[in-house]
Amino acid sequence: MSFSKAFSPALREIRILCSQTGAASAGTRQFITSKYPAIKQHNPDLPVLIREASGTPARVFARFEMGVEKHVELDNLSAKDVESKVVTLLGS
Amino acid sequence: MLRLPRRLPRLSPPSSRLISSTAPKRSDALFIHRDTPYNNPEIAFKFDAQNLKRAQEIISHYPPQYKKAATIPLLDLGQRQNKGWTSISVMNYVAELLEMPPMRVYEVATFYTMFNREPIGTNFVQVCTTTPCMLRGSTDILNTTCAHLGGLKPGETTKDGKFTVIEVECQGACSNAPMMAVNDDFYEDLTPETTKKILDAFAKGEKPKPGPQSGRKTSENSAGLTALTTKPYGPGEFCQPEFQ
Amino acid sequence: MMLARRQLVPLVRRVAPSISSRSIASDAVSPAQSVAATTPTDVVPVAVTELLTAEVISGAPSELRHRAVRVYQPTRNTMQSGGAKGERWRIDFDILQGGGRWENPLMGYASSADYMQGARVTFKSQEDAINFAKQQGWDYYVQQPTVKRIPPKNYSDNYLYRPNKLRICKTK
Amino acid sequence: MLRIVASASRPSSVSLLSVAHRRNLSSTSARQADITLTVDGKEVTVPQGSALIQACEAAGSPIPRFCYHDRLAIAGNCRMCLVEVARSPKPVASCAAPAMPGAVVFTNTPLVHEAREGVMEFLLSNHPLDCPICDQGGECDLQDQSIRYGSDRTRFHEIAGKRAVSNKDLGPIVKTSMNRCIQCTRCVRFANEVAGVEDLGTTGRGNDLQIGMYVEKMMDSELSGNVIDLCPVGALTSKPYAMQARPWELKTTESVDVLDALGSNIRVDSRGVQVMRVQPRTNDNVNEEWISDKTRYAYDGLRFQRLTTPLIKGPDNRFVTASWPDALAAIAAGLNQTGAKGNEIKAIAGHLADTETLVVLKDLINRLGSDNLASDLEGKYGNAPPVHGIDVRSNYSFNSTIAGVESADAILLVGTNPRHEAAVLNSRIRKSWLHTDLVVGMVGTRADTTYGFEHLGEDAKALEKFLSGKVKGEFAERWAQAKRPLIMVGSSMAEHADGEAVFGMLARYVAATGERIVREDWNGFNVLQRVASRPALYETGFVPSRAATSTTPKFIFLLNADEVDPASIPADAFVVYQGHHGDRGAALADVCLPGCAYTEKSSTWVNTEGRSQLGRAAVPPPGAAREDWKIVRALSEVLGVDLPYEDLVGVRDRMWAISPSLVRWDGLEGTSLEVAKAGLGSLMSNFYQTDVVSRASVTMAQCTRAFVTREKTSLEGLGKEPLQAHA
Repeated sequence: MSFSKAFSPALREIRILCSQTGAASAGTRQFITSKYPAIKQHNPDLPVLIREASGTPARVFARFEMGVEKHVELDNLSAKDVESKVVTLLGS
Repeated sequence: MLRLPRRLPRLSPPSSRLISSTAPKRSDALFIHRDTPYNNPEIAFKFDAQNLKRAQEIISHYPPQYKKAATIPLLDLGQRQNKGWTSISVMNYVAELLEMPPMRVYEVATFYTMFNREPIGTNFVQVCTTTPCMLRGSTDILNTTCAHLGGLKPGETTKDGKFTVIEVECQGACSNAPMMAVNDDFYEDLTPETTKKILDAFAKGEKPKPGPQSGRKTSENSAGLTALTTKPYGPGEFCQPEFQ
Repeated sequence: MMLARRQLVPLVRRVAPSISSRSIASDAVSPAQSVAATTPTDVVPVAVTELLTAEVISGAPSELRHRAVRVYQPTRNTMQSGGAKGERWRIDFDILQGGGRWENPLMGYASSADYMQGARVTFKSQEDAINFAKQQGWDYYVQQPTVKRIPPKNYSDNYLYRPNKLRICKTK
Repeated sequence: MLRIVASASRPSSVSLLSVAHRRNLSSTSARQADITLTVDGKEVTVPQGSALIQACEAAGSPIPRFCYHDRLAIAGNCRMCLVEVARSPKPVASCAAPAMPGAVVFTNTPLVHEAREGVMEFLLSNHPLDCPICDQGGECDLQDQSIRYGSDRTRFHEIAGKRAVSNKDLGPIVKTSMNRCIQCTRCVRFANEVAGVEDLGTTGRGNDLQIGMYVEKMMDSELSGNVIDLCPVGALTSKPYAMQARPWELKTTESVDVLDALGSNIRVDSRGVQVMRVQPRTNDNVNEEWISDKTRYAYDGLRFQRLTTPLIKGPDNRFVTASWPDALAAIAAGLNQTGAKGNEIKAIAGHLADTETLVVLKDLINRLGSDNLASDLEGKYGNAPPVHGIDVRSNYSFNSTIAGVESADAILLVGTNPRHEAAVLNSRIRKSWLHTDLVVGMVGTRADTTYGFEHLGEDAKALEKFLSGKVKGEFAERWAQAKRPLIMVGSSMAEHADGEAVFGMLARYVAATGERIVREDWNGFNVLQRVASRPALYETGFVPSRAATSTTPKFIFLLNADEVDPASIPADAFVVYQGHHGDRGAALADVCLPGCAYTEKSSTWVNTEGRSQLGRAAVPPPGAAREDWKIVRALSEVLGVDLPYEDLVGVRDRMWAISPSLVRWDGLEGTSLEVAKAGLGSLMSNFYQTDVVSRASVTMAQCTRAFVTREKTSLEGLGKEPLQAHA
């Protein structure tokens, strides 16, 4: 799965939490810079909340219908691993 | 390290309370502005052409951003144009001219006592009652002045609007005490008689000769000269004949 | 989700600059804390000393343990200039929702069912205050003092020459 | 260093947050060197250019003072701060004397005492013996210092009595008792420097010196209440608080203000169940030492028109009091009856909704299958996602930080009037404008700010013209050269037809200027929020989805939403109102649930910078009112929705999972550069298709115009906080 098409309508919100500078979040930040514009382009109405706080472990949350929320830990992952993890999460 | 002396030994407390009997000194005017028919911001004031030119000249003495330094000269100019007193309109106009908040001008105008914030008579009689003048009889002069102008009290204006009398502090003419200033001129070495004469002259619209009224020149010794009484040497008087 | 939350909780509390870990000193070691100890973070955990909690022997009601206290440095009263007592730390209780206070409808007297509403304990330092709260077995949170930044001031600043148009007309 | 500086104890995060700390925020020019002197035998080092009084403070020797104030210019007219300096023949006024290297200062010698006693004797000679009837009693500098330096009887026995000065009318907030004035001129300096009211001054001289306006005038400032705090005696006291309480009866609670989005730090003073007054709390990162009059005086609104018990609208359209279980059951029944499904269930969050409740309510609504999380933005804008988006915090926050405003060298105001939207922030701009070469430009309705600005036009066209560099003038020139340019967009732009165009234009401009406006150490793109709950709304993602925008709601939950347009609520919808005042929102409701006002709950508030701060309950809520998040949590039980938290700690854990910065109270989490740029990118890409000029209307200016008219009513009360953009 790639980010070049719209996600399932069941997906209501993505929340990416990471640190602004922490090394553990480097991959996540790289993921944001590279993939966020694409995600936004194909899902203009999907909220992709990027919430940074220093030292916070990188995670991504996905909220589906009826408030069901799932998340994966992204700490210390490379941008590529982050991508695959996110894909798994969003596809689940 | 330098230390000033310690606490002075206390005097024993007076057995009875001292009640000071000095009259409280009331300011001669309020320090807030109350609108009146003759003094309110609606009354327009503007420098006439001549004063405006002078004002520009005064302002040009100061750096452009420090125009506010011209507040006092401009207020004075305005006071002169406004019949000797500084109305709220004069202050507002000066503030506008100098681009400063009006309150900053009010502060100056209320601080200096020579800005009259109430109208005055045509002749502004300021009798000095500071110590040297007082020792030389200024009390008489003040009483004479007030009585002669129809029983005024200091600070009041005659009914015909010709005279305002106030008591002032030292004007710096102590060597010719007692003195009074009428408008911009000093009348010195006064006696009750000369005072009346001066006031009468002003009442008739004349302007008596300013300066000592006793006949002496400036502040030279009134009892006659005690030094330098001989004729001064002319140029070359005691020189060799060929130089005479 | 529940598990994740439990794992994450201690982290935020250790890392967050202004919130301290909820200390439940009288409980057995809470699961949250044990996880915190094993989770790698760049924050060195505070060495835990064994405290004999006073409440065990003081007879204080156990309800007190469920009420949070705030540890903070009261700011200077802006009505006054004096800075005395400004360095002290204080512990007081959050008010009780509901029955904490009422007014006598006839006389207007204020009454309270909350015996801790007037309690204020003052300490010389933050550590003392925290230690006290721990000893008492109270939940506490610390509010850090704000940093003051008062620039150097000088009387002569009033008379500095300004080359451009004045923006203020100074006065006394 | 000054002691106060050294007491910095919060570990700052290493990102943009620390930038604010690194910057030199002093308003005077930087003076690097430190000097060392001896105060009372103790060596102390202070920055060069400090006043002697600052050095004494740093050495821990308190100096009594009346006229000197840390945040005002030095006047040196009370002479209370006299100290002895070696090799000086006379005592020295420590506020007016510079700290000199190697000086040896004594603050506690007989000479100093005698000098201060002399000063105090003169101050008291004309000061009335009003203490028993004076509101300042108990927190009066003169009272306190006369304990130490005052004589117990006077040596002045003037028959005519003490000086009498007429009281001045400074407006509805400041009560004057001018006999008590000691002419410290703090109020004059505050008005002149901070508030920008140049009408207050001193008239007369010597014994007749008095404070006033000279002409009859009121002090027209939104910060005027601060002179009450500044006055060291009881000459200026609070009119609403007059004769209400004594300071020693009051319980002080340190909390946060919610009447604008600055999150000013306040201290709520309460007695019994009543809030008696609100005082500022010093916090140099937010409000320094000032609060606006609205913050200070809105508290009396907390006593009136309160909802104290749950209400259910009966068949005759009248509210009937109900118990909590009945009210919650009525809501569940209402929800069933309307048959609302999915996005037909709508929540609208108002101005005073706290973060905890927003989080709980969002979870509840989401779990009911809806994404219809609206807010009471002006008109239709609350029902759609905001134009600036909520993905990246820097798109809706005040990124330069409030303290950082002081380091900006050019400010462009777009559709905002900070004087009314954030009065305390406005005083910062004025401070910077006075002390530096700051230039300000404004696009929007011309307004009376307290500093000079260049008006660039009223509409989006004017903005476009400026951004494209077609405007000539001093501001444009200085803007082009500015090292720290700052753009401040009013939040009302998000509630305006031109909003999209304006945000898009600005984002493109910021991107086009490369490193100039948004870079590692400076983010000059700011949105100034003016409503306390909005930053938290956006932070928690409390916005409707695009699909929800077009849905007609059947069940509406109003959370503190009083500004909502009644016409936007369908007649057949079941409406629940939760809030603390029986205002417009409650009138629309079928069921009212009484919540807590901001002085009655310990909750988190996020200010316009994104700084989350913890408010604290000072008094219990009236009647059966309950904490808001608990109400929503209880409702979720009745509706059969399982929420994964039961106590406040649990809610805060959930907040942490939503955005960790929400529970990092008092700290500030910035946005990293790359994310901020991604945010700007999203702003742009949304609007590439937008034809700026055709979208541009002349009405943008109305945003600020409305604020000017609103100003008059801003003190009317808490419940009706009318912060509407345009009519």
